[in-house]
Amino acid sequence: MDILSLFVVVPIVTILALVFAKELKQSRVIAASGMLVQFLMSLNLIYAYFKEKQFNDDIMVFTKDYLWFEKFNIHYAIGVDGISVAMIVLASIVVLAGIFISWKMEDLHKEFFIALIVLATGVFGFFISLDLFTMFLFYEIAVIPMFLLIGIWGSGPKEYSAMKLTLMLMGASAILLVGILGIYFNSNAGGGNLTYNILEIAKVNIPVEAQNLFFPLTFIGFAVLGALFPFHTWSPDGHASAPTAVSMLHAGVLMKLGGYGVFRVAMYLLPEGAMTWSNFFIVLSVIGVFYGALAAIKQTDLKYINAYSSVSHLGMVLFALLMLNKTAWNGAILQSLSHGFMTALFFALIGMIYGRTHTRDVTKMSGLLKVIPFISVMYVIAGLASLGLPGFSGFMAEMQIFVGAFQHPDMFHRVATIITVSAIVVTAVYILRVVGMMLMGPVRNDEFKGFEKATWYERTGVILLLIPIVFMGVTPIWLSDMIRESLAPFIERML
Amino acid sequence: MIQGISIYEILTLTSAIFFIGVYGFLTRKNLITMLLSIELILNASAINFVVINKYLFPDNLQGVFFSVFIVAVAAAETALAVAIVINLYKQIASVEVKDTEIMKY
Amino acid sequence: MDFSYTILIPLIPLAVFLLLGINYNRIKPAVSGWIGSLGLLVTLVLSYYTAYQYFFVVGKIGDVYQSFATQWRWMNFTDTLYIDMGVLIDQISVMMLVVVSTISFMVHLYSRGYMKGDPGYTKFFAFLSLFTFSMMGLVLAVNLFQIYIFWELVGVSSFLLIGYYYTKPSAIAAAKKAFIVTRFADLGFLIGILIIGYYGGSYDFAVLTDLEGSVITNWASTSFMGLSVITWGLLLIFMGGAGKSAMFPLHIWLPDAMEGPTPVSALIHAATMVVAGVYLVARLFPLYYFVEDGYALNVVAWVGAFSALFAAIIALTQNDIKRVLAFSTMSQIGYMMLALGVSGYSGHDGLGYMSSMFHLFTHAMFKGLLFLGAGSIIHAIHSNNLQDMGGLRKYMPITHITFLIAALSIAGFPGFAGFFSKDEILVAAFEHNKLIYIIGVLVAGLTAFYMFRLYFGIFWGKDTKYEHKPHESPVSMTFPLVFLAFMSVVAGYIHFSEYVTADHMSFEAHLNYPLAAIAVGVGLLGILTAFVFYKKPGNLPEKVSKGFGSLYHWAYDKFYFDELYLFITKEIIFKRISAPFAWFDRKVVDGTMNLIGNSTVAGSEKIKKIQSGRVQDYAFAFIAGVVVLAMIFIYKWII
Amino acid sequence: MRQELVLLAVILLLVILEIFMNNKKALVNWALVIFGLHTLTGFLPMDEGSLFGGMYQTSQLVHLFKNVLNIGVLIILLQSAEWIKKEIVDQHKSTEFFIMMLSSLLGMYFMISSGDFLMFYLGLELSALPIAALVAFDTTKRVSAEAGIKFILSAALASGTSVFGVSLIYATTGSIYFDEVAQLLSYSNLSLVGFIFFFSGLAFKISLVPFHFWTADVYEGAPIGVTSYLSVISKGSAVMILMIILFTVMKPFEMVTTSMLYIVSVTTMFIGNLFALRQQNMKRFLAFSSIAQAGFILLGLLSNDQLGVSTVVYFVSIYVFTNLAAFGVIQSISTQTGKENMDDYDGLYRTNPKLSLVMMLALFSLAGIPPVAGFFGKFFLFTAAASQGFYFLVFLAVVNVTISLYYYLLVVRAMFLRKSDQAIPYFDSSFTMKLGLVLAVIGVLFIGVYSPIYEYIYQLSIL
Repeated sequence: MDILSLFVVVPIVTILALVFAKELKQSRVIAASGMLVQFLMSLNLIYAYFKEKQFNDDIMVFTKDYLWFEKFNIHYAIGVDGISVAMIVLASIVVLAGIFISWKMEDLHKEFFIALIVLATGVFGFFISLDLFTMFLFYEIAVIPMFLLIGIWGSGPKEYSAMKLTLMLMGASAILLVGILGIYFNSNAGGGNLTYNILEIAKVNIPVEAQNLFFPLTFIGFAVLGALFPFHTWSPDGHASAPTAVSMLHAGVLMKLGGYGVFRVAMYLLPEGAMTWSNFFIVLSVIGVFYGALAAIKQTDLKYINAYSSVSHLGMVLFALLMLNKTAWNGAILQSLSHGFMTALFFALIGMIYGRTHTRDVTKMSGLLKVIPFISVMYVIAGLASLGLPGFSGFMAEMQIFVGAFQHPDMFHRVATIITVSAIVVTAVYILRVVGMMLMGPVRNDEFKGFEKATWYERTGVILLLIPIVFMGVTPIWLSDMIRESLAPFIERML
Repeated sequence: MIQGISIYEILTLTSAIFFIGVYGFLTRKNLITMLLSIELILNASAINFVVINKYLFPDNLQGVFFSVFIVAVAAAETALAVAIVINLYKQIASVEVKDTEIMKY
Repeated sequence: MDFSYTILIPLIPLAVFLLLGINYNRIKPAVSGWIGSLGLLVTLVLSYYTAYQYFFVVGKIGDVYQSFATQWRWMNFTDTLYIDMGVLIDQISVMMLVVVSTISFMVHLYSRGYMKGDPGYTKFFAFLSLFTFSMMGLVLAVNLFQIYIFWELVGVSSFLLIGYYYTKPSAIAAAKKAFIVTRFADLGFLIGILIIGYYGGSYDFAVLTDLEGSVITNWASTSFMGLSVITWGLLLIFMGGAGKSAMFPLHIWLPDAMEGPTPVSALIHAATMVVAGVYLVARLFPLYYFVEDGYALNVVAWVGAFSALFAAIIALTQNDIKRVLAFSTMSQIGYMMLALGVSGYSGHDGLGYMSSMFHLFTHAMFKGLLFLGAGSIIHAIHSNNLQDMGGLRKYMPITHITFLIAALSIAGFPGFAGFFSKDEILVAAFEHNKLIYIIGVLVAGLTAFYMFRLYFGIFWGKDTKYEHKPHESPVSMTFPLVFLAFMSVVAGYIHFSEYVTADHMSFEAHLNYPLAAIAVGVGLLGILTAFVFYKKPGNLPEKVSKGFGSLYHWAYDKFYFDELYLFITKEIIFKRISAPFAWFDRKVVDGTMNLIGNSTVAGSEKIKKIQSGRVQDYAFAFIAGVVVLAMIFIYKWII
Repeated sequence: MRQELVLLAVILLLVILEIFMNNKKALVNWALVIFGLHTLTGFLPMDEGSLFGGMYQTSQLVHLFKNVLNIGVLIILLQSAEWIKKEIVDQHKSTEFFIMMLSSLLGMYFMISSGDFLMFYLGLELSALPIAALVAFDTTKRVSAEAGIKFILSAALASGTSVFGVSLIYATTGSIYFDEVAQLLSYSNLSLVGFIFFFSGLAFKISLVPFHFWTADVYEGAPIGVTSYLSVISKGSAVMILMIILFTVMKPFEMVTTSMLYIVSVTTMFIGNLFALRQQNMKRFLAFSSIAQAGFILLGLLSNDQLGVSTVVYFVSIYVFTNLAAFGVIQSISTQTGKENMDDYDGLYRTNPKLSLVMMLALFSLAGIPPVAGFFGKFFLFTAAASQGFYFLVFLAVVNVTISLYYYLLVVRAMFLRKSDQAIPYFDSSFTMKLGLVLAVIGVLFIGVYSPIYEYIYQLSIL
């Protein structure tokens, strides 16, 4: 069993073990231990990756390839580069934290953890696969459990949100399917035989008209999951109704599949298409950035605020990807990672606050700093991180994006860039608004006084998420350089 | 092979029979008469087979055999249909089409 | 000579911050106070040592002051653009080291008395250390991005400290305001950095300010709307500086920032952070001076001059002593900007630059002193409204004397530090731009007036009856007062032109007696008027203010700038922009998505009739299907 | 021919047992055992060939397909056994159920391995008539009789039309043997009309729009066992023979068939889905869903090469298991409680978790969600269509997949998301029912991911 397949196998084993769990104690311990193993494996993966890189300069390392469907030349092909390694680490940390956060899941606990881990399986499989078919398969596996997770354990208009989210995402993936088939049937342009293998396809030049036809399909198919502007509306409702851990996983990991897929599939395999369409999609993503931020100002529901800020931040990711240069791409990946950690942290804290105050309406709360200091301080830190304060991960990611975007001297890109940059002020506004209204101020209602302090599992989850944020923010060079060198193949294919 | 009558007349006739059958099937109120219309349709094709066989391809008998089987099958079909109609009649004491519209939409 | 040990100067406060911050509920207050002060003491010693080394031992090679940079790679953007972290030792940075460490240390000592018994004592010292760390990092920055990073950090520590009394709504509002306004300014700063970085090809000060460097030599190669793009960049960067230094029109956050504890106001909003803008311009001075023949520098000059006057006028009318001091701070910083603006580059032309730095230095001393004095007064009578004060000289002599010294110093009374620095500024202004010079003189007079209005109002004037008798503050608070009083006298006798100059070469600066006389005269005039008005309680001030009429009220309401901003944020941003956006998203965008779904369901409702349940209709559809298909293909409707 | 003979023997054996055995309940089990044996014998290898001067011809593919049909029927019988014992045995016609269903299966055999139109016609009728009887089998229910009459009338009309078309084709070619027709057939309006008339007969059995109207009513009225038989076995075999005829006999009409299948599949998918959206009765719901699925199947038929054939056969075999899993759950619930409506399923998971899981797997497979088999089936069908460049059709298809996902999720919602105080209480179904469900689920889970199955089908898919 190779080092990568374990990332899929361990969750499956955990699920099988969970089937036999009787009550909450067992199931949560099983889930936590399984994901802990996953987490350790991911740490080991970084180490192994750096070691491998020293003597092996392939695009992808740890590649394995098993023939699956001979007729369609479908393989179970896996491999990682710096980007996927980083994503895998993100995923493993967030999942583990999510399990800790949902330590007290009462209703149908076993099923909850199973669904959660099925989602995780899909995510890990997606990040390690090199074969479009397998990738797509894992993608759908990752999306579909959301329906149950939101629908059963959610709150508010959960059925509506669950249905909407699932339909929009699966509809997107259906469109994506057309794009993938289009890529597949043009993958023999070089004279070879049809293949789904990304590295193989990257060697051939797909005819330009085909690229122009299939790029938007593929791009939208993925970008809907990345909250591309007109198709982002599933995310506020979905986040608002989802239980804490699910929001964390969803915003923290699942939405990253979008950006990753756009980068790895749409832009890597269809470069000319990307060139043709970039300006159009840049406009959409810039709208998304600014509009998400502005819409967030007025919200009163914490989760809505965060969902809109996610729209804004991930809009920045798409924007950076479309800037088509190394620095901006680097920034996009870093932004995905940092947003993953930050938004997961946010949702975790929101969940804790909600668990105590039983409301998510910021206007109904105040003075939480006095009653639950740990959670509130963490919230302030998360807020500062998310408005791009130096020393936290958000800053360096955004700087990469801005500097990269500034490499385009023409007017269109300049304007787009400046609009995007100005979004950081709006971000500051809505973050500070929440901090001011909810955390500071006098404690208005007395039942707040009796809140229990953060429990050990809550602290563990939060710290787990905080460490990478600070680490990335203080010493960015390791990560950014690891990603930079993985960008080389993209560069030489695009430009 | 009938003197003075070309295949066209007969084919026209059979087509006429066929569509008369269809018309009857679409318009009759009574299940039994609808069955009769079905018979017309089947017979039209039966005649078709025989005539085509005789006029165009006299050297082998495929068409004739086919028509024989059609007749046989038609008989079985009708018998079964009538049985079902009777069963229906036992329950709702009617053989009108309009009484068989519980399941819709 | 290797100055890399100076990296400790920021790192020690950081360590203190982490130590106090992480276990702020485990350390008991007294201890934490000591930890903080000791950490600062070490920093102080290091800074002074560095200053000694630099100015008197190794700094000068030939007669040119060198600059020593030690840097480590922090992040790569492109192959040519990257961020370094490091320490840059040159004239102004060392000077700033001295200022920051001195004031910060004094404030630490002072706070141990001032904040005694406060629930968040430890937190307070943690924040102070955080600020010191950020400020030191800013001062020592080697490139634009590092300065921006620490720029943001001082911003956030100022946010935390203003919002220190986080249960007070006014404090929260002030903190938010300060952060967001400066953040907005920093947006300009950031864009400026991006522009300079893209066209200048580097963020490194050494590269950018190199007189033969690409930026200074061929700034004219690019142009946008009639100006060089570099000039735009510099203007945007100055926008950032103006935001931090509370220049008009981005000044509105500074008065409200006085909601924070008084030591904080002394440290951050008087002595150190607010002069960061001046420091930034000084840091990039060659760019400002050479690019497009100092176009951007002119803007700096006028903004500075106007802010100085504007703030001075408002200061006349305020009653909250801390706000008076805040506006006077703004006005004095305007002075420094003005001085930079009118400065030349080499030799005696660089007088403005030198004097600006000089004034920065002295101002830090006496303004810090003023604030600490105000703090000790507030500490004594628990009010910061001028109306509640009067005749305090009997109760708190030390505060009285030190305050008087500071007031004389800021009023430019001969022999006090402020006199020398201000005189240099006026000389520089006189030599370059008469109009600005006149404004400067006018401001000098106004300053003298409102400072002594304050002084007399507090220590003389009516004998207020206090419910409990005010008493002199403890020694932990009075010692810093005394020390700073001492400094604000002797600081003036430093020959700054020896040490801090635009072209890194010393020159001789002399008092210009006629100009000095004019300035002193105006100052004395101001003092006398204040004496007449406020020495004895009387209704003379009311009469005069009546005389000014609406102008007085405008000034009293700070020319309605807060209201303007409030209108823009609350009315425009929230109601007119954000709310519509939110509505648009829920109703239109989301509505469309829902519409697609609902219309599908509705469609299925529409067509259900065709499944009528009558077998004959089915048969009809069947036959019709056959016929239609036959038609289609016979008449080749498809193919 | 072996399978036909064995099946015939089985039927006769059942007749004899019916005469000599008094314990009918035991007889039901015996029948199951015997048919199980027949299913097993089906897997014995058999070589291709033709009989009766080409009237009957068989290939490995057809043989394989017959096995699939066998398994399907076995599952159906297993699932219906409980219902038979409960209700039919007392009406003293339990064996008739088996005999008729098996003879209909025999008809299917003959139909899919027919070598000329006569054999095809006989097979068609032999498979249709017993089903008509079965549809009306539940003589105590009015809906059953109504469904029966609707089915027999529509079926008669369809076969009449189709045989009329055959007569026209015979007129143009002078032969009814597939291979001769394939050579002699030429494109003319007469043969075109004949072809379309003929096509309508099969379209009726596959229930393509607009020949589908009978489906919903009959599915709803018939006993569930018969419904599942109609939805998988009869539809599957009809698809098989349609494919054979289109790809072998109707070569000259390739252009016509292509565009015709294009139109019909689009209309079928949309109509089926739109009607399925608002169904409450589970049987009716699955009826429309199966119409939509038929629309998807046509995508595979669009590429008339080995790829197309293999994907269609593959999808149909998956579809058999998937639908039978769904119908099995419905049947067990309806047999136990008589409830057939969607909102009766509220909160089913909390009372009967296993059943709900089976149902969910089946629905996900129908909706084409990995990792269950349906995903692979659909993906390959779309691949087949895309291989001919029908990207827009694939796009419409995926739109329909999304719509269909909606109503499949409605059921999942009812079972998992909803909480209901009058939820169906926990019950324990009979062994046979469990066996049937387990078989179906195994198919659903493994046909997809276990790739050799597809590879095997692909090797055989030569017509």
